Amino acid sequence: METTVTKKTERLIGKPIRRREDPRLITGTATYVEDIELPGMHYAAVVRSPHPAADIKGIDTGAAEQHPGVVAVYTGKDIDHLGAVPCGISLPDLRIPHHHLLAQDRVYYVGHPVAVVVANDRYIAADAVDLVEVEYEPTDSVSEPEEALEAGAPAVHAEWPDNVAFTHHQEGGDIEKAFAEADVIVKERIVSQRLAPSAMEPRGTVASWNSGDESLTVYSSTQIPHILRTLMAGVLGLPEHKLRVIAPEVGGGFGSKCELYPEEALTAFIAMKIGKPVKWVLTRRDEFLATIHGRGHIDYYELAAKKDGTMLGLKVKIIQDVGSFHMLLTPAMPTLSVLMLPGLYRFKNVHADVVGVFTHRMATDLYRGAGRPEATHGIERMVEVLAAELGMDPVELRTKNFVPPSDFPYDTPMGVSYDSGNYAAILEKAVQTVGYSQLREEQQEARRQGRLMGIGIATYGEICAFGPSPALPTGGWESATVKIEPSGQVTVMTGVSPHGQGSQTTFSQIAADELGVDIDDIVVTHGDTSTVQHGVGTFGSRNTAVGGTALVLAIRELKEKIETYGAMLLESDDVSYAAGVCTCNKTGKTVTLGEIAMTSWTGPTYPANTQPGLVATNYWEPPNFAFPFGAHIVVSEVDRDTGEVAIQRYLAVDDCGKVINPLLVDGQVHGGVAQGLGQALYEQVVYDDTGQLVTGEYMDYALPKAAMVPTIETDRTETPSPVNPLGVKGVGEAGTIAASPAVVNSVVDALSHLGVRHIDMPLTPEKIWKLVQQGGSA
Amino acid sequence: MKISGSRLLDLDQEQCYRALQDPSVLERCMPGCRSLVRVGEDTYAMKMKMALASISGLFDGKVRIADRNFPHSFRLLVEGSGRIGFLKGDGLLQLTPENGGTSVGYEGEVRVGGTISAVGQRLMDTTSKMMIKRFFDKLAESLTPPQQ
Amino acid sequence: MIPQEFNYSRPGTVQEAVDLLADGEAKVLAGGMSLIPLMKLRLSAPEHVVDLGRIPDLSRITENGGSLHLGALLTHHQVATSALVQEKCPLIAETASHIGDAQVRNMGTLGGSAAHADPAADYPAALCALEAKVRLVRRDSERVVGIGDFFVDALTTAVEPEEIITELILPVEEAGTGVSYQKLRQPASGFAIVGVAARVRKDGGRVAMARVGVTGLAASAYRATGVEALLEGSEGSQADVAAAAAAVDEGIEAISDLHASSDYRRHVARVYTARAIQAAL
Amino acid sequence: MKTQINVCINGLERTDEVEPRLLLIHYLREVIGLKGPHIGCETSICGACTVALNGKTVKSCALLAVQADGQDIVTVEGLATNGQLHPVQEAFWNEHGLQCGFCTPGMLMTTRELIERNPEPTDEEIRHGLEGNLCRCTGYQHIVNAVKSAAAKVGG
Repeated sequence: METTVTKKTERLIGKPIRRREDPRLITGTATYVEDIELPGMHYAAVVRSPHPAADIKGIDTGAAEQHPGVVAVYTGKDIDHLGAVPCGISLPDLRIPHHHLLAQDRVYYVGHPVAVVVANDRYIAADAVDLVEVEYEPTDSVSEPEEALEAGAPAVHAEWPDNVAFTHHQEGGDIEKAFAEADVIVKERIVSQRLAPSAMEPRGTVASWNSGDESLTVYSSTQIPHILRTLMAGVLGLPEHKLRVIAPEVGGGFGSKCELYPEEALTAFIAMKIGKPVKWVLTRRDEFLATIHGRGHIDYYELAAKKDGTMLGLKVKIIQDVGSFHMLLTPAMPTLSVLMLPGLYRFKNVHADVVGVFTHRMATDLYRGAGRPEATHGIERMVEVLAAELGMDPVELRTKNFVPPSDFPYDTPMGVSYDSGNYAAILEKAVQTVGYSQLREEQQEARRQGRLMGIGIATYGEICAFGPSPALPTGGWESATVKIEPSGQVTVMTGVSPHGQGSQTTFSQIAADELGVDIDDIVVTHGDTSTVQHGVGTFGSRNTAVGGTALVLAIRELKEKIETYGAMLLESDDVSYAAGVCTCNKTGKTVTLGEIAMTSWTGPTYPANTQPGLVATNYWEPPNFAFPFGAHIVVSEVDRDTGEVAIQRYLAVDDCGKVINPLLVDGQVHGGVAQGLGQALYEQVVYDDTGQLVTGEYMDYALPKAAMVPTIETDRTETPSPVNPLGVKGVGEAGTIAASPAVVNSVVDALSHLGVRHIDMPLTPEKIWKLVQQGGSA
Repeated sequence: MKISGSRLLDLDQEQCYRALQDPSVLERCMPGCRSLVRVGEDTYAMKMKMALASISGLFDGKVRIADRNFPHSFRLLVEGSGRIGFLKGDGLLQLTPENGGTSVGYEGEVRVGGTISAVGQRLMDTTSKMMIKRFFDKLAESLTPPQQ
Repeated sequence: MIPQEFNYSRPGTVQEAVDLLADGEAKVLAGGMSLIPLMKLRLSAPEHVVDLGRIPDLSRITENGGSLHLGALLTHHQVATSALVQEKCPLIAETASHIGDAQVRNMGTLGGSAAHADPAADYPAALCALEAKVRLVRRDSERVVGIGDFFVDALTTAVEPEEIITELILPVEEAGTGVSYQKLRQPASGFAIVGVAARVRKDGGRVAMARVGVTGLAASAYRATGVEALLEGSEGSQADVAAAAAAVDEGIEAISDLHASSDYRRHVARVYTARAIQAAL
Repeated sequence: MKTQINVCINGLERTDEVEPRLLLIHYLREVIGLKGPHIGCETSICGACTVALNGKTVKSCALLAVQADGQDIVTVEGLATNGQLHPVQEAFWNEHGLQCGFCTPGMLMTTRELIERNPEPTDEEIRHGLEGNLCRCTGYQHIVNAVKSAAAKVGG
């Protein structure tokens, strides 16, 4: 019998192998949503509100409908029977306004979809958008959350005049006692500004209706194909098993594609209505207007400590700018922040109050880090403020307060349990690598010369590898199916839906090692609800930790079956499987995986009580989150004359548990750091005081370019997670979480001798220049 | 966006006051104004083509005069909307005699929305100032008889 | 994002081009780096586009009687990398290398940028410092406009709808002249928050000639004659430069936008003026 | 009113009738069927649509198809020859210079020109040379490494 499985001895886990995804991506042969062409394709384009708040007095679609090539124009009344854009979070006081796919009699933010035109050509659809006449009667709007909370502010939703979307309170320990015992209390208002996630591929959907069997196929640029199917079926009133969702190549998401957006459901609705395939892809301008924004926090911190630096208690009030409607997970963003408020420190007493506020803006929701960057930024800034207050070195202050290695698993006052870590060791490694004490000397010298040099440290702990299930409305497990084809080649189907993470490569490495087969004999597929078993998707740095574990467990189950077949073929009751070969432990006779697979599928006989075929599916439910951690150090210099910041060194030392592919881990860290640095220095979504979005294109929203990002040095420690058999934690969001406080701390440090204690992001040259001026420096 | 400034015109206060409320003068002097038709007490329907080199757009709108206080002050409200967005201006004009002429002080707010606001923010300040300048230039030119 | 429909003409000669423009209704397309994005956003909707992209006469570089004549259709890349331009008029070459990015420099043109007159564009600073002249041609006549009369206001130049820019005329730099273009970049667009172009020549220990052009600060680029006057005749010491640079915003109404307030722009203009002059000295 | 254009795309001659307003990116993607160049913005900032026009990189979403008449176009699909990856492609693969891949076709085209014009670029020159291409995934570090590696390979 011919076999395609070669004996494999080299282990791949831990090796920097180049990605299996790349050949299609570097040759232009990958297929993103926009690349899908179906016969008879039509194009949808959305008419959006230019007003943040207005009553719709009338919509005249006549001219658009009569435009040659236009097949239909739909407005709010055509879709009012369809379900609402879903919010998946429940909180006791959560107010959920009905979020129609198209505006009904009012618009609530600039960019609110008001009508959708459909034409047989995208150019004609664009023309027809201009022909839809909407009569608006603008009303007062409110775009700043703190203003929205003031008495007499315009009500975003008339039924809730206080503009409160939800409140949440959580506490642990005895905060009053902690503050009473404190020698020093430091306070700060810290803002995490709104950001645009800005995946390079804009969102898009292609929908195709088969009227014969009444089934719908939807291609969508999504991170959650299976969940999207459930949600969309609900909104459309379509039986779920008649709906197939495919996430083709997805060009980045960073959380922003973890939703059911109104336009996705509208595209599907239109395809069913007109009986033709429909494509809808956002323009970048629409992307800024109508894709969720991240962050949007105004936080009030109070930190109580002893004179010796022992941190006793932390009080935080979080004001979350919700926007005008909730999207899928909006209310969970600040509640996630709450879980990580203590950072890596041994706080016993923490007190958090959250208020979510409706504003006349696009919704906020998950963007890389989702709630944790805000919390980490807050605590890591507060530690610096305390260090300055006490005149202590920030490294010493942190080290003094870290949760010690002996305390793991460590139950925090916020009710989560940190799985494993050695926080002092990673900071020590970063401090050694960067040459911290020498840098402090250089800083003294720089100051003598009148230069503004700063050294910024940020440590972080991250809650990731989402589930477990009680933490998620979707279920927090993940799935994998492993199938050994008759030829012995391996097909892996994973329920995660990667979009740049390289999981086809890491999962191939895991499967190759677990099964002992050559990596070229493994194919990893994902993202198609009709071929892949139910899955949850990709977000919260969960792919490898949760999806990878499901894969390992499926393979382990399969290996038992392989041995059962091996035993039959070797006519032995004592066999073991390893490295692609089943061996009789008595005779040393062997049979290959290929031979076993062929027998399992084609017979002619099968072992007793054993089904044909080598296929196994596992749904793994994690018992806990995983908690990666790290220490980043930034050296920066501020131009005294202009306030420009130059990052001179960026060192990231991370611990994401066991590393499957160091090349990919570095890539995740680099990308994450660039996004955190983007928040620190450049990026901000700006609505003016009349509610207009004024950063509506890359001409005004500063996404970091290559020359704006420094060389990023990386290093690691490796503390396995006890939560999963792979020992992995997750690294997708780490860089983003660490970078913004590290950068801001370095700039504040550069200005600290001028009396500067805090600067809100982004650190524009003008803002810094003003501080330098006010510092009255010579 | 707040707008304020003043301009000296070579007319006495009363003439100036009348000119600034004369629809035919406004029609001639408002940048891009194609037509101004009276539709009610102190209210005019306006069609305008905003043109700034390559950038241009047609607007349909309204001009309204309010809070008259002859010959000292009045309020001018302008609004227009078109495919590239909308604009809304609300300004108080105050006239004071100065050096034999009249100083026209203006103070108000301009609101802009839609594409022009989302992608043209950095040009807004400059262009509104420019439009006001053009208006007064045109006004000065049309009110002053050409010198021989 | 898709432009509205329009008619398209692509003349092969200047004469054909100005014939097409004679009715004043058509819009000129050079490289398209400013115009096409505006058309896609539908902020610009010309009914007739006249593409100058294939008029060979407009991409010439010639030296003539102490002047360098640069065809309006020269791309930023050509201006930045031409050995002749680098030698004879290094300021314009240096400025060209700061515009946009590699792809924009490959397509964007000198004449197109000048005609668009974006208040934050880089070229205008250099053109002012160079006291450039602009040749404008229409059907039956042509004229040469000095740069001081060329930039009128934001996005507004002396070019009439029926005219095209055929060339920019720049001085061949005298030996011993130092030049520099310095800008504070707006991080998103790469445009200048403030950009300063300086040309300085010293003679016998004193500054014999100083020219300073500024972009980004005002509605249109301008020559900072106050700075020039203070600098000329001085020794060009650090203190002289600082004192001169402080005059850069005199009488100027500074722009304010999302990216920088007018106060900050004024301050940065002074800093960058000093830096550009120092670098040029 | 349609206009006839003749172009040579990745070595193949084409003649098509196009509307003057047809953008080059839509011509390449929808008329020719080359899906490699992508659309990431409309203000010629992101560079995902970068192709080479007569050997020079341009942003094909800020160009009309009629402007390309009579010219030679190379897209990412034309980089590899005879099944052999271009050294720039190979370098991006080896150095993990891409994640979601959406910006990659444009990055590759810009890199090819960058190292042609400057065979031994410094890190700083690379970062400045890539200013016309946005990437949201990689933080650019591995892209810089890839460009250096490609330069070394092409140069050496």
